[in-house]
Amino acid sequence: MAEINLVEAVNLALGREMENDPAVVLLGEDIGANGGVFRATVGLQQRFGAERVIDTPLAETAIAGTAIGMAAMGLKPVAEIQFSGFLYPALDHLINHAARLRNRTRGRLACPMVLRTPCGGGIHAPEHHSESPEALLAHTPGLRVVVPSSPARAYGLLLAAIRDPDPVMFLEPTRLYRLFRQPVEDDGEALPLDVCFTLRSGSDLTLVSWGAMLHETQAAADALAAEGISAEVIDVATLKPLDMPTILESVARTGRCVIVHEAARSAGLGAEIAANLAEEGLYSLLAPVQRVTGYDTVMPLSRLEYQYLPSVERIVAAARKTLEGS
Amino acid sequence: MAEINLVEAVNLALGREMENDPAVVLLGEDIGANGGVFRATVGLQQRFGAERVIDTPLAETAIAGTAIGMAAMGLKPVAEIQFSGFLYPALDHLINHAARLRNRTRGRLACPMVLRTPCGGGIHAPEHHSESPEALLAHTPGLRVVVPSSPARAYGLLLAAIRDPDPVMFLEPTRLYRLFRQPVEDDGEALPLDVCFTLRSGSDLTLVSWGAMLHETQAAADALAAEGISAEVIDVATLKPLDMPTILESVARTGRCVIVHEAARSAGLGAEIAANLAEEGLYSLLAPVQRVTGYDTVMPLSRLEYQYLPSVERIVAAARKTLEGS
Amino acid sequence: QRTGKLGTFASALGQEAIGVGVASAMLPEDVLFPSYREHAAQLLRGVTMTESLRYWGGDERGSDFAGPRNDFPICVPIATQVCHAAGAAYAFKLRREARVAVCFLGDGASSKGDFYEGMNFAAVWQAPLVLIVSNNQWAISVPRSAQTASATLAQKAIAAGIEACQVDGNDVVAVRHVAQQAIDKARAGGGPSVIEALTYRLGDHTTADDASRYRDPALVQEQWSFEPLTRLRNHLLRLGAWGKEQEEALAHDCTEAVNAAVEDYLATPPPQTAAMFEHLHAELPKAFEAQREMALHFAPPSGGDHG
Amino acid sequence: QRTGKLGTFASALGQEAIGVGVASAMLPEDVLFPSYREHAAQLLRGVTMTESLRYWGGDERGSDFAGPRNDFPICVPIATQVCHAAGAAYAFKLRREARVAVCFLGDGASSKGDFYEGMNFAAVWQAPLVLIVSNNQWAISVPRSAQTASATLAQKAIAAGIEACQVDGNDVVAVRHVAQQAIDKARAGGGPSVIEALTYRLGDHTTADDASRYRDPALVQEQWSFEPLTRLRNHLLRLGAWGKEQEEALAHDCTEAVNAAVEDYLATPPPQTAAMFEHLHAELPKAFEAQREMALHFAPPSGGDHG
Ligand SMILES: Cc1ncc(C[n+]2csc(CCOP(=O)(O)OP(=O)(O)O)c2C)c(N)n1
Ligand SMILES: Cc1ncc(C[n+]2csc(CCOP(=O)(O)OP(=O)(O)O)c2C)c(N)n1
Ligand SMILES: [Mg+2]
Ligand SMILES: [Mg+2]
Repeated sequence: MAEINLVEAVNLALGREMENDPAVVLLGEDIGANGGVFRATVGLQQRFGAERVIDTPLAETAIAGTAIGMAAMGLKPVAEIQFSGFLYPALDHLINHAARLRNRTRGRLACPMVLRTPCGGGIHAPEHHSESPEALLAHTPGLRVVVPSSPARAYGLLLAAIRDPDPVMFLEPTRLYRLFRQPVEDDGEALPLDVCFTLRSGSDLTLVSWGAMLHETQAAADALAAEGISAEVIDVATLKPLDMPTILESVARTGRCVIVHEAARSAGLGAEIAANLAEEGLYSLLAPVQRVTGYDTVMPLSRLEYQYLPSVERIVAAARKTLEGS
Repeated sequence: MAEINLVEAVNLALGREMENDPAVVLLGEDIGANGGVFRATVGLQQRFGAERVIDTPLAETAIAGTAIGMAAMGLKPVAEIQFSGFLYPALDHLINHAARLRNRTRGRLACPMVLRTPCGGGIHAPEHHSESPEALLAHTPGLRVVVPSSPARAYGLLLAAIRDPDPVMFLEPTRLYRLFRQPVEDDGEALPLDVCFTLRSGSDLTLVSWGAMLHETQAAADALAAEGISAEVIDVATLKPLDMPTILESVARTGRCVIVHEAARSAGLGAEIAANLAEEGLYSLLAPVQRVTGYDTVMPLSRLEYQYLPSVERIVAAARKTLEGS
Repeated sequence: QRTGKLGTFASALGQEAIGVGVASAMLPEDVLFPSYREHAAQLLRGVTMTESLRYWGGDERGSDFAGPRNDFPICVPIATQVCHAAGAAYAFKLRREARVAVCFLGDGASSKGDFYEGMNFAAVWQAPLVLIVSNNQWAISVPRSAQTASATLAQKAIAAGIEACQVDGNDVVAVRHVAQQAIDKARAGGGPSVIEALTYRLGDHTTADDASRYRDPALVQEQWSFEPLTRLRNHLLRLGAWGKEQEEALAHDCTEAVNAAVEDYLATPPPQTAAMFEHLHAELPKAFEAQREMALHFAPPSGGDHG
Repeated sequence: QRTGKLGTFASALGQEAIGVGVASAMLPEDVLFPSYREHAAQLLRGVTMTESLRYWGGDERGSDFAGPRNDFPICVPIATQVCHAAGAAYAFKLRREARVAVCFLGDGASSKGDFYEGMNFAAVWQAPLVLIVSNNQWAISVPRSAQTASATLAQKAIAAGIEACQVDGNDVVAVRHVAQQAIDKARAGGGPSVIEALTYRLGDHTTADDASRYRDPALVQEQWSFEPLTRLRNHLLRLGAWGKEQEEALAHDCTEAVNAAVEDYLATPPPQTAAMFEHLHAELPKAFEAQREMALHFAPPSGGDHG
């Protein structure tokens, strides 16, 4: 079984599903001959032709808007937004149309599209290239929001996203694209789009995160283990709809929860998880919930980005805080 | 002192500040001769001329984008987005530019603009006219987000928003535009942009809301009072930055909190408030926090909108829940 | 609105000839992308008056067309439908289907980036798209002259390198003629076109608008002399192809049809609370079941209220 | 990037003449709205090489220009700067200031709605805006031919009803000439213009790109014969206005200047952690003080790391 990294897993899933389903088409900027600025679509235009792997003009609004028209007419477009900071011009079509077409027409028309975009910082990218917009999408009724954190999950979740009959926002952490390899079998097996994955079980506290931040979170769990603290680590993976039962069950056992994300703190998705704990899990909480997040500041340029991103130190400190006086 | 409604208060504040400060200009669709589709700018073009009250072509992206250019060059533009559902094409400029210009240039350039848009449902408006996008804006570092709930606060907060040296998103609840009148003195006095307003003090639980939902929330407080339950009612007013101390102080006294908003539940601003309670107020909570919100569904067309919007009954039921077994 | 039975409504008064001329040149398998004002086109496509009343009355079921199953619902966010239509046209081309996407927009809409971006995509793709710009001279209160400095709206197509023309939008025969040419060309693989149909909005923008605030009624009066139905009637009369009897018969049939549709509409059972959750996704995710339960718990027995 | 001392960088190789020709026609009080590739224009405006290195090295202080205090920073979100420039131009007009907003964008950027909407606003306003479309034939890997079906990019201005022209972007004298005309016209109240400057991207898109993946190096070779500096040199040599000594002196001065700038840049103390909070708002709201404290608490003594 081949050892591949996350961006290769994305490429593998795209190729697999284009083979399976002639309705699948890709569109975006520089995804053809160039194979995508991150190489996620490399080789696919040669394999499936320029009609199914479409290099579009430079216009994100139209990339999202035309994908909606394609999807409504029976294609399964997978649109790529080249960098996270350029997702914003696509939001109008995603919020007002992609998320609503089925509801507006009582199911007569639907929008089985996937929107792929890199997300997150940590690779010293230029300005506007390191955004974490997941909360904007997760707040939007009608959208599914998925963030993979490993090659295997990227492969299985992307297959599921393409096969889903409704719009799925698929955010790919750029920092994980090439960070590590993993054996991934190209078996066409999709993963479920509505469950969290427990990456590590523990009894003292629950660490909840997604995407690239799981890297720091796992490292923090190791550091805590060295101190004899047993941390459970949950990869949320599908941010909307959110699998709270898994998180609540874990916190019911541990009584403590630290939520880690890269996006700005205020009204981030961490708030939604913490809010659910205050509503459904209050009586199992032995200590205040902690959020370790990006600050409510503009994502800084590269020289300060590692001071913006949650660090292992910050996560460990927050974990210790939940254990204080116990 | 004249008794005016909320939309008249907006008009009053705009006129007052245009008098005070020649740098203030208004731009938007149909705000001139037509005086705005909600009449918020009626009479202002006649008073201040078509150069300062600008009827723009139909393009929200450019309305936000040109306002940024005006603001950076020393004007104080107040841009109107005609209806809440048409804010989305402006988000790119708000998130990538308005919110960042000061930070990007280390304060060399700034963006003292206000973006006004009606928000919320309840007036049987057409499709896409009843959105509650506050969380998308509150999640964005660099933006202030304000939602008035009375003519007096609309007047004072809008003056403050225009005078603020940075971008302020000012969301006006359409349902309140003409719902009630209140004596408002045109004294040019601004209200602070970083505090909640306690509309009613109580000892049994704390009801937190903003905008049009305060109408239902106050009615719920009345209903609870009739049952001998004393509810404190807080108008958040400025959603970003959030005045948590006021809310935490109240919940420290009451031990119970119900948060009410019209926007979809997931990752709404109510989650941010509940998350803060789980972090900073956990030990004062005597019962699980309750959120009474719009559902995670598409805002329905008018015939079902009142079943989507939080009702007095739902708020009262949630309040009772926090008091169960006590 | 006034009766409380209908919500805001945008009348097509004065520009009916455009919808009729264009829709009559379409084949059933073509797909219409309507703005909120092209009722004439939708009627010809087979959208029933009852469905229209339901939509404008605040009921999503009004967009579940029994007839043209692939036509898009009315598009309210201005100009966005141009991108959807361009994407649909691409799908037709990719599958080698001889179908055309026909999209309506207004003069105001032609200022929006969606119009430009969508047109540019369709042109690069040489996709079967026909854009009809119904230039009724007003975008609510903003006159055509303040909307753009370009001498015509047709010339905006030059920016995308595609063919365009202007047509008298109040002359149903002329509209039908140019629409047929553009649609045939698109179907034959000739790529997209833009048609600027010149007309005039004789009514208020919508039932929520009062045009007397911003435009001189005298201007509107003048325009009544070009009103398309009168022009068609006179034309047919001159040809001797039309007379008092037909006129009365038609008026009678229309009244009947409208009354029947209104009755149908009023007899429609109110939308049920659960409808909010039925079509959010193909299947309601478990995570939202509790919200559905709550909505049902607090639902009034009557279901939805009147628009 | 390779050295770890600089981040991604977009070179202007092959299109330097456009920036020089345009910026040299501007007055100090005019305002530049640069894309990420118009270093030549920024240099002439007084942005120092050290400042540029700071920006590309990942330090916001690089956009705090000591010289042109009102010039906009480099704009990365493609074409958005067109709207900012149109708004600035409106401010100048409103205040009756004889200033011009000059905005650079690329061929790819001309496909974006922001370009179209901003151009349309400026045209309606007759605002003093000059748009320079540096058509270097490529948008990363997308060739001009796949970007739009329009025969020229200049003709896109017809959609907004404004004047436009094409110019040989590798001929600094020609660029200066047309830019001067457009800027003078704007300053005199004549409204906006669009200039399509034809050139060729001789380098990779950025230091993160490898153009050999998508374009034939042979094509690039051909284009070297039109390289603007060589052309200017030959021109001056023919005029006898240039010689070996000047050439060597210039080369020497440039090397000195670059080395000095690099030293300056490398000597810049790293950005401090608190910088993330300093310019979020004019004054940091109380609500964020705790976050600032936390950032400082976890800050490495060294401050920011290298780009
Ligand atoms: C993106 C967007 N902005 C604003 C509106 C509000 N609005 C509805 S119709 C209209 C004017 C449209 O004018 P035009 O395109 O000429 O079409 P017409 O109404 O004349 O048919 C406006 C501004 C909207 N529906 N969508
Ligand atoms: C809105 C947006 N989308 C995508 C990108 C990524 N990107 C950076 S440069 C570029 C190509 C731009 O081409 P062009 O406008 O011709 O300018 P050039 O790079 O050739 O100078 C792209 C797609 C971006 N910066 N902004
Ligand atoms: Mg119109
Ligand atoms: Mg280019």
